[in-house]
Amino acid sequence: MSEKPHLDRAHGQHLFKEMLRIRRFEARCAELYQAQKIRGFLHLYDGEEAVAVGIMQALEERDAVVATYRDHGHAIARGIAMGPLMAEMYGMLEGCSRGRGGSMHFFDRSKRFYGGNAIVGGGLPLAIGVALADKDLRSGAVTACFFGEGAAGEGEFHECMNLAELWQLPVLFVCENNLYAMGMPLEYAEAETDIYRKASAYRMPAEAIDGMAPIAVEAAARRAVESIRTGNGPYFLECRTYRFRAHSMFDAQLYRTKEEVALWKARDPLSRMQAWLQESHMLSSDDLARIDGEVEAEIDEAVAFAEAGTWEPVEDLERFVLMDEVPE
Amino acid sequence: MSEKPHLDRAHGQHLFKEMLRIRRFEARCAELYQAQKIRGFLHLYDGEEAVAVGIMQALEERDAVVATYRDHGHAIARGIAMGPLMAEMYGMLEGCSRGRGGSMHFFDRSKRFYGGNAIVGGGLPLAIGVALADKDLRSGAVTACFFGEGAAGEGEFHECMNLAELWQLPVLFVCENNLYAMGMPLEYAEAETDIYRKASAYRMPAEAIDGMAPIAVEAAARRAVESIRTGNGPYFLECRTYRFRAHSMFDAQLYRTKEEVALWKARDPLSRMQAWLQESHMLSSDDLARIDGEVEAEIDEAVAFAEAGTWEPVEDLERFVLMDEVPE
Amino acid sequence: MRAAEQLAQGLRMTYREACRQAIREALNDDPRAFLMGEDVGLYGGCYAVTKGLLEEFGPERIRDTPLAESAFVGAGIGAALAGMRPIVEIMTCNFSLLALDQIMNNAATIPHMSGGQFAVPLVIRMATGAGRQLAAQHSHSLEGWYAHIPGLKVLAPGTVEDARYMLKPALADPNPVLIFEHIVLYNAEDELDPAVTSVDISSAKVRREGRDVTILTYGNSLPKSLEAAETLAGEGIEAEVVDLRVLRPLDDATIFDSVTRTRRCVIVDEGWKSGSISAEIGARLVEERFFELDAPLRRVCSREVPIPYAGHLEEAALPQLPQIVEAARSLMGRK
Amino acid sequence: MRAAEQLAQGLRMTYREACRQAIREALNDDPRAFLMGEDVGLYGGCYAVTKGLLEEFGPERIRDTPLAESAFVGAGIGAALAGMRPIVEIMTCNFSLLALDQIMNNAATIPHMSGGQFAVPLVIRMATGAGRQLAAQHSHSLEGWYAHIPGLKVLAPGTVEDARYMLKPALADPNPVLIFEHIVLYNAEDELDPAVTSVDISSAKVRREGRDVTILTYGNSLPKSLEAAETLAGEGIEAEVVDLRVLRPLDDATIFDSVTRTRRCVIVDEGWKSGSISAEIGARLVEERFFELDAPLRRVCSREVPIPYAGHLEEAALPQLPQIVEAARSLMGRK
Ligand SMILES: Cc1ncc(C[n+]2csc(CCOP(=O)(O)OP(=O)(O)O)c2C)c(N)n1
Ligand SMILES: Cc1ncc(C[n+]2csc(CCOP(=O)(O)OP(=O)(O)O)c2C)c(N)n1
Ligand SMILES: [Mg+2]
Ligand SMILES: [Mg+2]
Repeated sequence: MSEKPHLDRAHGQHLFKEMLRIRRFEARCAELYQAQKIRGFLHLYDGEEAVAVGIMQALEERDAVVATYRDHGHAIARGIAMGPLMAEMYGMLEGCSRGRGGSMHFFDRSKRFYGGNAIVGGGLPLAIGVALADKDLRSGAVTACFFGEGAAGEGEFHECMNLAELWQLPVLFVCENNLYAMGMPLEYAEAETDIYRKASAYRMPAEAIDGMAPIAVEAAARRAVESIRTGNGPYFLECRTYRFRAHSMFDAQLYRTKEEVALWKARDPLSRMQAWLQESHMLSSDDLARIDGEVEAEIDEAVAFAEAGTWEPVEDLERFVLMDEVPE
Repeated sequence: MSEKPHLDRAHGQHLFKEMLRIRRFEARCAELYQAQKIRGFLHLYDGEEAVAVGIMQALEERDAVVATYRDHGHAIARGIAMGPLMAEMYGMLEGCSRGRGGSMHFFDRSKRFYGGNAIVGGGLPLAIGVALADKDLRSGAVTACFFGEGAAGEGEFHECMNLAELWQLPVLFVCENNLYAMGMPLEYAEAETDIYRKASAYRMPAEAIDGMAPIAVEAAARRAVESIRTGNGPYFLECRTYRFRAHSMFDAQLYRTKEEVALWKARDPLSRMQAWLQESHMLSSDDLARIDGEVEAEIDEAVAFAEAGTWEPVEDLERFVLMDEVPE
Repeated sequence: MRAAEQLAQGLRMTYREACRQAIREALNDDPRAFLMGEDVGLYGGCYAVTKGLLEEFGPERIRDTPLAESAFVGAGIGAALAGMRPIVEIMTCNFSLLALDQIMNNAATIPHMSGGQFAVPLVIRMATGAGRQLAAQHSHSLEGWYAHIPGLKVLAPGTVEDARYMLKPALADPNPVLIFEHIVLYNAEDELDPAVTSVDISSAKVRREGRDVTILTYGNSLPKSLEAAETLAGEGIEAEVVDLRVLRPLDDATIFDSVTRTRRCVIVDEGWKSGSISAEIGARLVEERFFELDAPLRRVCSREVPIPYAGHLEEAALPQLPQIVEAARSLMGRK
Repeated sequence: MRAAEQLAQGLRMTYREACRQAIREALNDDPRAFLMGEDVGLYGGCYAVTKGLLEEFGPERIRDTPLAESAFVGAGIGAALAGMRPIVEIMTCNFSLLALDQIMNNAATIPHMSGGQFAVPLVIRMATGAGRQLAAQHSHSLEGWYAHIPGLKVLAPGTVEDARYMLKPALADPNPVLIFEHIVLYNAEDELDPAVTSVDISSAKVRREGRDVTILTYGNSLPKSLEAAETLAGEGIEAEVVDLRVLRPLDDATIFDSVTRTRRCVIVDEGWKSGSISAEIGARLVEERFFELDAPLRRVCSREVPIPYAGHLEEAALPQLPQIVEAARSLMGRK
């Protein structure tokens, strides 16, 4: 896989469509939450789509992903079918985690998707372990580990950064810095607000990039993955981004101003990408309509799949508390 | 308190004597351990005396200390009487923790000595809290928090460094870098082996100093404490030192060579200080004999105190599991 | 505005408001008291418990912390050692595992290990429990598990009154006190009795008297148990419902007194059955009141599974009304 | 050298050597197995269990870790998810609190929460217990407490044989298995039966038969209980000693079978009494074998204190022979 993204028409449209799939999927989820089809916590990725989409371009099938509770974007961009994702939101047996995980806990073994994790920082040690296994097994695989800037406060962040560099593990750390951890503004949470600078305490290569620009993210991810695969150890990307909506569905957003949100919305990765593709004559209005239609159809299908889902029998409640065997 | 140490005869002898008190106290402890008067874990500070002694010069009565399981040096240099310390080693009621703590858990409320802590890194959050209280109470006090370089691997280190700087707390972090955490050489444990550099990830002022030189330690500590008291927030000192003996009494020292130990012993803070004082005509052989005699007498007395100690009645076993009141 | 607010809401309030009033009172009464935790300030509390308090008390007394559970819980312990009266909020007990070393090895240990030189007058509040489809990592009920640790006191308010009045004595207590607030109860509403201005944090409380069978419970299982008692009453079975509310140290006197009278006992506990607080009570019964029991113990606990997201599975995993009723019935020899 | 060593030591070995042989066997048998933890390599293990293994297997399979319990335990979980068979050593269970979030929220949860897509074939070994005057922060007995967590298996070898043979089935098990090795037992020595080459990690084991009273125990309380049984035999009381050895899931069948025969039960458990594994067993007895019991349960547990350093206080805090004997006697109506 070469280092630079191919900025041709097809790839440009692909990036745009991937982001749109996430945006629309989540918009539908928000509606379904109001309709009480989806329950529990629902954390939307709205505004941050460029990060997941950009990063996933650099990953291959053999690579692994560790995500957070804000995992819709990661799962969709990783290529997990929307039907099982939506069914999971519904709590259906046909969901990607049998309906047991819900929005925060998408899993997919076939995609090496090691779960949305709802403990902030809790996924980092898992990523270290997956990467350690891949290194020991000489698989050449890279583990992309996503987390918010809030996770940088946790001790596990520190422990894992050190282990990864010390043991030269193939991990791509992707910090989604959206400036808030729930209602906690970064500058109230960290003495050093340039998160990527923390990597220097572990001698890990790191950079901060524009997380609202899928091409920039992709380019950085390709560089980083290349470096990791070459055997240079882990790499750290701080993606500067913003969530347009509330932290979860229970959030009055007292901690930020409408003006600030508006400023960031002006940098919406979707509309900017669309405008740029159109200006560059890489996206006609026909293309746009086609993409739009495909995405809507995909989501409708996913919802239909979820609606047609079944409930896991209550008798199976205890199944897999203890496993009978290790799945192959 | 002025910033520079006064290097007059009296102070020079004081520093030397303080280090000697620790060295001899511990030598006696090692004997008493062989004689099974002392049990459990015994971690000697042998070789590291300059650190505790140097740092304590910069502290005032109002200041606080948080130590580790390797706490004999800190306690003695802080001015806790040797009798209760030795009695604690013996497990006697007259010990500084009623014999309940032993070597690893010296406590002294009157000296604001918040304990030897046997969980690596476990004292750091306590230090943050003590400093937070002092800040809120506007007491002007500084908390000196000691820990080994091994503690820098723990997540709590990271969390506490951030909190201290973020909240501008009056904490003096004293990293006793003796190059090993039990048998773990620093370079196998940390991707960045200059521990003081880690402080930059929190924008905390930090320096590495010669931990085998009490005057250098004192000078740095005075600068640091001055800075902290002026309201500049926490300060980080990495004291480079070495333990001459085994980690604890159960340690075959397979992880380091005799040559390495010998090299460091050539830098013994006690013999170097003695030589320097003698060369500078600040320590006559009479002085030396007097100091020696005083120290021996003090230790003999401490041992006698411990030997004359009593056992806490077994009926009191559950006393203080729950407190009846907060001690004033 | 405070007075006005109180007036406006009178003595009818939610469990959430009761928790807030209790914090407000603690901060007003003691200048050494402060609240610290994630999102307690700007955000207003993840369950909106602390809304408005930052404006009222300022950032030094309503202290927002970064995500660093071990450090800020330990900082609460240190501040308590040094003379403050911290109230630390861990957003939910699910995250308290990250701070367990500080809680067990420092808070619970230092007073004893220092030979009584230091006390840890600290309150740690945390949300607990399941029932809102938050899935396995956000649905633990760990209060009974924490009750294993000597040196701690563990409270579990199951009523608006207890939510309102337990904090004050907990903060006045020289020991570390853990208060578990049930997420499903936050919206529970009740009228406070104006005659009551404090509650006792050393005793269990009989919430309903009955002669036939004792139901021991706490937290969000309390309303379920009271409802079960109503159902049972319709069948002529008079259940006594005892709200444990103090899980450590357990109030043996009240528990034993009730069981000795009814001679039959059901324990309802949202903890996973094995090793839950229901286990400890069961063991005490067979040790201390073996000859007073006429029937085996019945326990209605959570199923031993990570609590699933799907509503029907979550419901099946938690103690529910029909099981409580069935358990009590069976002890009376009814089907 | 390996063969020579085995020959030299024959089948007589210490519990420590048994643990080492077990690790060696696991690493020889399965290329996916590796050992990871603090000071397992260069230092040779803080209790000298892993001495020599670094030389034998190299640093990739005997992996020294920095002090970072949460990260390296979590890394063990991740490596297990990704196909390895990690053996993680937490130096002592006292430090395992720092890794509890990973253990409960990830290892114990992911298989179920992922709908069975992922297993966590991981072994976590840790030293446990008191008795060497290591004071409050180094003397916890947490095995019974861990047994509360669904998704885990919890083992506590109390004999050299179990120390030797439990690791293999534990590592072959698709689930996270915690093995608690008692610090006082490391020096215990025994002759291994050449006919035995494996042990069952799903069942308790009757270590001594007796008709009068059942003593349920495990770990370092097992030798004490066997000694107590000898003393009791001298008085004409035949105690049956059952080594629980598997604390989760408990082997109800063996426990109930013994108690049903003897109709009297003493549980000896080094955990703090309230909420220890003895509590769960007591509760099960009063639930399931109420009518088979002729006498109340007696529990001999650790006193509910942070274990003190002073020898006489530590001794007083732990279960001891005279208390076990007295408990059994009292159940037989003797003084
Ligand atoms: C250990 C832990 N503490 C607290 C929480 C509650 N919580 C959930 S999300 C969140 C904010 C995390 O912020 P960040 O890491 O920046 O990710 P973002 O939500 O912004 O994507 C918090 C505090 C948690 N889930 N886990
Ligand atoms: C959390 C924790 N993990 C492991 C240990 C076991 N242990 C005790 S001391 C020690 C080494 C600590 O090294 P360092 O911090 O450098 O201090 P030093 O002993 O060198 O003074 C270890 C691993 C412990 N006490 N606490
Ligand atoms: Mg964020
Ligand atoms: Mg060291």
